[in-house]
Amino acid sequence: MIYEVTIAEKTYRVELMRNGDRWNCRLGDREWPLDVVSVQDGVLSLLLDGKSYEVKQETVGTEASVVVGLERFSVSVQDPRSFRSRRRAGASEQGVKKITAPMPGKVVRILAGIGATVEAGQSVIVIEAMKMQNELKAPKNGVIKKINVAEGAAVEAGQSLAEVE
Amino acid sequence: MIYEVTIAEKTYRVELMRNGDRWNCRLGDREWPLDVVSVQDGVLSLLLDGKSYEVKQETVGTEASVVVGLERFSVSVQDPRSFRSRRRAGASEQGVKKITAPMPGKVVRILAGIGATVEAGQSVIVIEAMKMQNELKAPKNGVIKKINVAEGAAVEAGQSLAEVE
Amino acid sequence: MFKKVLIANRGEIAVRVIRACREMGIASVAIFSDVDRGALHVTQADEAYLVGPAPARESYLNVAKILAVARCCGAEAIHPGYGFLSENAKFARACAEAGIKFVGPAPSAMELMGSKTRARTAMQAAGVPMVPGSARGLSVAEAEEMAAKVGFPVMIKAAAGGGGKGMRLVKTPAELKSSFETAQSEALRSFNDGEIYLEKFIENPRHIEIQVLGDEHGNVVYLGERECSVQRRHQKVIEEAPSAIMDEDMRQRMGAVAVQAARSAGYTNAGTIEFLVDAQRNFYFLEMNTRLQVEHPVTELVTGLDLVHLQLRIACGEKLPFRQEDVGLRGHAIECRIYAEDPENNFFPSPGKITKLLRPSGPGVREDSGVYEGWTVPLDYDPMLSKLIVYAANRTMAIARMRRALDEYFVGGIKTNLLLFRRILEHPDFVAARIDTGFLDRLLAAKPGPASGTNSLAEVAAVSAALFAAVAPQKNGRNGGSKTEDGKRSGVSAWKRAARSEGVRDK
Amino acid sequence: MFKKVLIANRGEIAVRVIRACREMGIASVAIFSDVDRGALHVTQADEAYLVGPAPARESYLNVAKILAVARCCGAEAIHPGYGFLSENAKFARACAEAGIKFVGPAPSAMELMGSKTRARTAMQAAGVPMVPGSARGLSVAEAEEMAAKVGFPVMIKAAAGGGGKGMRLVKTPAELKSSFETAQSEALRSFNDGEIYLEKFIENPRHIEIQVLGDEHGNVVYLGERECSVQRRHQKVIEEAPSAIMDEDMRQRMGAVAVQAARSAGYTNAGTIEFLVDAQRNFYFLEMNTRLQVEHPVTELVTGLDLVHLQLRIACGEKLPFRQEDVGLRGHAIECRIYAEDPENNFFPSPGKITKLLRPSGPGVREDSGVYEGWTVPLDYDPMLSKLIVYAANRTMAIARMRRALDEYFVGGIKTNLLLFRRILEHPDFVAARIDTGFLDRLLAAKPGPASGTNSLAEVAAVSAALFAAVAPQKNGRNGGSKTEDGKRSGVSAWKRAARSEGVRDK
Repeated sequence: MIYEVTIAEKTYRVELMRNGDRWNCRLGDREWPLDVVSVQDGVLSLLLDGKSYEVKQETVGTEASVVVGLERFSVSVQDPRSFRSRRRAGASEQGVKKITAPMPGKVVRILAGIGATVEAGQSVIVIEAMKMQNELKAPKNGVIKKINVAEGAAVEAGQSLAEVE
Repeated sequence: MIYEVTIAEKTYRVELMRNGDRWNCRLGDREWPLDVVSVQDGVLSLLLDGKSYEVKQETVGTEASVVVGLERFSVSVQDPRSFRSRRRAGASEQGVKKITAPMPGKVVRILAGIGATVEAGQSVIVIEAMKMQNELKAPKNGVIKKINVAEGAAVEAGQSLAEVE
Repeated sequence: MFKKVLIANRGEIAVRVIRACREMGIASVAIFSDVDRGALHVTQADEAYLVGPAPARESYLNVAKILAVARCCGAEAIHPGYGFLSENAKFARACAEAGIKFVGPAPSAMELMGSKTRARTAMQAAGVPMVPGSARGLSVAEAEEMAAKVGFPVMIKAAAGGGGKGMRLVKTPAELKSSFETAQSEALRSFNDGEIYLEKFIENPRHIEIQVLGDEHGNVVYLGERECSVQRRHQKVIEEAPSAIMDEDMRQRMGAVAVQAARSAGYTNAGTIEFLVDAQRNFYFLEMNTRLQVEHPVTELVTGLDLVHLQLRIACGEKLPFRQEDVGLRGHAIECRIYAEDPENNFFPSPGKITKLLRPSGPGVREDSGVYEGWTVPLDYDPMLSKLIVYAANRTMAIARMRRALDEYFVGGIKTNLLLFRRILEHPDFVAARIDTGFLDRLLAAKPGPASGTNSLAEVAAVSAALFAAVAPQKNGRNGGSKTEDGKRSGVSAWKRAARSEGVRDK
Repeated sequence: MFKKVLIANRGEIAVRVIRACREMGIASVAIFSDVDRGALHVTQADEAYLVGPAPARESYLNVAKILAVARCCGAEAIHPGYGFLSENAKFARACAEAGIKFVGPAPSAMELMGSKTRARTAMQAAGVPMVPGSARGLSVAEAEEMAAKVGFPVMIKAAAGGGGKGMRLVKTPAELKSSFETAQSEALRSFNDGEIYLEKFIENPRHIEIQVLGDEHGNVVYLGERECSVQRRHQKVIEEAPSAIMDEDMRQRMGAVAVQAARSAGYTNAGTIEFLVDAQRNFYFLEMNTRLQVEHPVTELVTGLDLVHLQLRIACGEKLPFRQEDVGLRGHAIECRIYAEDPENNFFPSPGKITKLLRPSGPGVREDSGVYEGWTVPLDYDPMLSKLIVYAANRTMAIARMRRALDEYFVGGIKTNLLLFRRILEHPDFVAARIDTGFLDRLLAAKPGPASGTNSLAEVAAVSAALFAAVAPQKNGRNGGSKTEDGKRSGVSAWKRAARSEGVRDK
C-alpha cells in the first residue's frame, strides 16, 4: 500500500508492505522493517532502530494530527484509491469552497448574506463558544452561494456553514 | 423488559420500561423513574432519589459483577428470552458439568483421566499462572467424560477443560 | 463537623471539594445544569441535583434554586469553589438567612474587598503598601491632577472592574481624557458602575500573592507566597511556590502585611492578598480574593497542608490546628492550567468530546481534573479541563518533572494548550526565573524556533500516519492478541473518510 | 551525569526509573521479553530492545544478553530495579567487568548481605542487635542445644533462604528434629544449599525497616523508617512511614544502628535494614536488602526526596547533596500494592486483559503503575500491577485519603486485591495502628461482616445489571449525544451470551 502523507507542506511517499506479522516500510529510497504494535485505540508503539516512539493519532473536527513524543504534526493522508481524484482536486482552485466550523459553538452573527461578494479573508460568520467569539473567513474571493445555518444555531465541529464560489 | 437478576442467592425481578429518553423501573412492588446515563463504556451514572451512584460492570472470565461504590456484587442476569430454558436448567442437576479455567494459565497436571470416577470437590486439573498453582475441582460426583486439554497447554479464562457426567 | 455539604460549582474545583468531603466523612451534594448530567462532579458526589439549563445564570448562578436544593437535601453548608457565586456577598448573606453556613468569609469582608476603591482605602488605613494613586473615584480633572503627581505612565481602573475590563494604560497626558471616558463607558456597560480611579503603572511587575487563613476565633496565619507572573490577558497560566525572588525576610514582611490586611477586614477562612512586585522588590497591594484560588495546590504541596479540609474545619467553627511558627515550606511546586483552547488560533476555546485521555502520574505528580475520557466538554463554561501540579525538591527539578509529566499527558479530540507549556518550560527566561507579567506575551509574540530533531520526527509521523490509515495491527505480545473490533477504528476511518471526501470534493 | 542508562527490569519499577531518567535528562533503555512488547516500560523508554522469550531466565535474567544490549546501545549504567538481577552479585561483577556501572552497592557488600549467616556474623560484630540464636550453620544436635538455650518457640531457617522458603516454626523440643530435616531438604532443593541456623521466635513482631543511603565518599545517612507489618506469607501488602510506634529517640537509635551496619559492610547506594520489633519495642536485625525497595515511595513522600534520582547521582560518583541533620520527616504516607490476584480464591493470580482502568488522582495521591487500559497482564511474572501511595498531614488523614483513592480506583477484566485494602483500612486494629506481622492473617481468618447498607446497594446493583443488559443509553447531556458504537458493547453482550448459554447448556 502506498500513502502520500503531507506534513508542513512536504509530502512523504510511504509504502507499507505486510510481512507476515510485521510490516516493512519504504520511505524515499530507504527501507525499514517496522516493529509496531497498537497499544491502545489510536496509540501505536513503534520501534525503529531501537528507538521507542509512542505515537498518538488525533482528530479535532476535520483536522488530523499525529503526535510523536512532544511534537504534533498536522497530517493529510491520501490513500491509494483517492490518488487520481486528489491530483485533479489539487489542480483546481476555482470551484466551490466551504466554510466549516472549526469547533462546536453557536452562530452569533452572519456578516455576509447569500449573493454577497466577498474577498478572501473577509469575515463571513461569527461563532461563539465558552464566551469567546471567532470570525470565520472566506477562503477565496467570490460570491456567497449558500448559507446552511441561521443565527442562534448550534453547530458541530466540521459542519459546513456556508459556500463561496 | 423484565430481567431476573440473582445476587448472593437472592433473585430480583427488575422491570425496565423506556419512557422516551428516560427509563422507569419496577423492582418488587416499587416503581422508580431512573435518571441514568452511560458515562463511559461499562460505567453508568445513576441518580436515584438524589443519590448518585457510579456503577461499573465487570466481567472476568465467565463471571459478571456489578460494582456499586465500594461493593462488588456477583450477578447473574436472565433476559426475557432465556426464561423458560433457564428454569428447566435450574431444575436439572443431573447432566454434564464442565470444569472451566477461572483465569488464563498453563495446564501443569491432569490428575484424573477420561473414565475416572471422581467425587465433587476432588482435584482434576492443576493450572499455573505467575508461579502459583490452582487445583480445579470436580463440580459433582461422576465420571470424567471428556478432557479437552493436554499437560503443558496454555488456556484462556473461561475455556472448558473437562466434563464430568 | 458538618454531615452534608453542597458544592455550588462544577468542574475540577467541585471534584476537589467532593474529594475533601469524602476524606472527612462528609456527604457531598453536587448541583448540575442540563449539559452537566454526566460531568465528573456529578458522578463523584454522594448526591446530585439538577438546578437548571446550561446558561450559568439559570443554573450555577441561580441563588434561589441552589438554596432550595440545599434546604431540601439537608445540607448544612455550601462550598462555593471559585468563580460563579464564590465572591457574591449577596449569596453569602442569603445562605446565612437560610441557616446554611457559607464556606468563606463574612459577607461584610467580601463586600469590602469587592470594591477596589473601598478595599484600597481600608488597606491604606491598615498600613498596607499601595501603588501611588487615588483611593476613591475621580473626575477627569482630578485624574489629570493625580497623574501629574504620581508620574506617567498610569493605569485608569474601574472600581468595580475585574478580569481586565474597564482598565486602560495611559502613557502620556494627552491620552488621559479619552482613555478615562472609554474606561468609564465600558465600566458602566459591564458593571453598571462608572466609578474610575487611577494608579501609577508599574512596568513589568511580578505578580506574587500571599495565602492567608483565618479562623473564627481571631487567629490569622499566612502560608507563604505563590508566584503567578506567567499570565495572558491578566489570566494566570502557570503558578509556582515559592517565588524564586523571595527570601525569608521578604516573605515575613509580606506575610505580616497580608495578615494585617486580613485582620483589618475581619477576614475569616481562606483568602489571598495579591501584590505587584517591582524590579526593586518593592511590593504593592493589588487586590484581595475572598475565596479559594485556582492555584491553591502549589501552596498545599510546599506546606503539606490541605486548604479545603482547613476551610471546612474553619467554617465549622474549629480553631486553626497550628500556629504561624508551625508553618514551614519545603521543596518547590508548579501548576499548569490545562485548557481546552487552541494556542495556534488566538486561544480560541475548543469544546467537544475527549476521545482519548492519557494522564501523567508517578513521583511528584498531582492532577486535579474535572474531566474523563469520553466526556464532552460543554461550550457553555470556562474551558479549564484540569490542573497539573508537580512537586520536587527544588525549582530546577520541579521544571524537569513538569516537562516529564507534560510528555505523558495526551488529550485527543479537542485542542489544548499542552504544547504551549512545553515552550514556556523550555524558555531560558522561565528556567532562570526571569519572569514578570509581560513574559508570556513576549514569548507568544516571538516565532517559535524550529524544534531540534523535527525532521526525523516528521518522518516518524509520516510513517505513523500511513500505519494508522492502513489499519494498524492490534496486538500487544503473545497473550495480548485481542481481535480488532470494528467500533475501535473510528479514528482511522474518520481519517479515511476525510481523505476520500477531500479527494472527491471538487470533481 | 550518565547520558544513557539501561533498566534491567519491567513493570512499575522500570517505569519509575524511566521517569527519573527523563527528569534528569538521561536517555533510558528498556529491555523486554516477547510478551512485553506492548508493556508500558517499552512505550515509555527512549529505546527498547528484545532480550528473549517470556520465561524470566531467558529474558530478564539473561545476563549475557542484557550486557550485550547495554554495550551495543552505549548504556553507561544499568539500574536493576528490585527483584530479577537486583541482588545478584555475579551480575554486578559482570557489569563492572564490562565497564558498565551497576546502580547499587559493590558486589562484595551484596554477597555479604546475601548470606543470612554471614550477614548475621558481620552485623553482630558491628554491634547491631540480633535475635538470640546461632550465627552459623548448625547440626541437629547443635540446634537442639541452642534451642534449649534461647527458649522455645524457635525459628529454623535456611541460610540461603528467602520469601518464606526453608523456614519452620518449632514450638516444642519434640518437633525440632523433623522440622530441621524438612527445612534442610527444602533448602537443598530450592537453593542447593542445606545450611540451617536457628533463632528465637519473636511472637507477633512488627516489621520496621530503615532506609539508608551511602555515597562513594564515605557518607551514609538514614532516611527514617517504614512500617511494613501488614504482610501475608512474608510478602508486604501495605507499608507506611513513619511508624506509629516510633518516637524521635527510637528513630535515632535505629537509624544509628542502620548507618553503622551499612558502614561496616562498606555499603553504598540505597539499601534497607529490616528489623523485627517486639512488643517492648526492642528491635532486632532481620536482614539487609541491597537494592531499592518496592515501598520506597512512602519514604520519598515524608522526606521530600527522590530516591531514584539520588541512586543515579551516587552511582555517578556524586556526593550526597545533604547531611543527616538536613533530613526531616513531615506528614504521613501509606502505600498499597495493587495485585492481579483474587483474595476470595486463595489469592490466586489473575492475569489477563485490563478492559477498564479508572485511576485515582487529586490531592495527596501518587500512583506508580506499570499497566494501562487495554494491556494484557502476562501470566509469566509477578502479579503486581501498580502501587497506590497517599500522603497527608497525619496518619488518620492518610488513611481517609487512601480510602477515598481506593474508591476512585477500578480495574475491569481481571481480579485485583482492591477491595481487600478497604477491609484492612476499615479494621479497628489497623486504624489504631495495633498491627504486627500476624495482623493480616487474623483479618483474613475472620469472616467479613455484612457491610452496612449492602441491602439497598444490592438493589441498585440489580437494577444496574438489568440496565447494562438492556443496552444502556449512551448520552452525557445535551452535547454529549454520541452514537452507540457496536464495538463498545462487548461487556453487555458477553453478559448476554453468558446468560443465554447458561440457559441452553443443559437442554
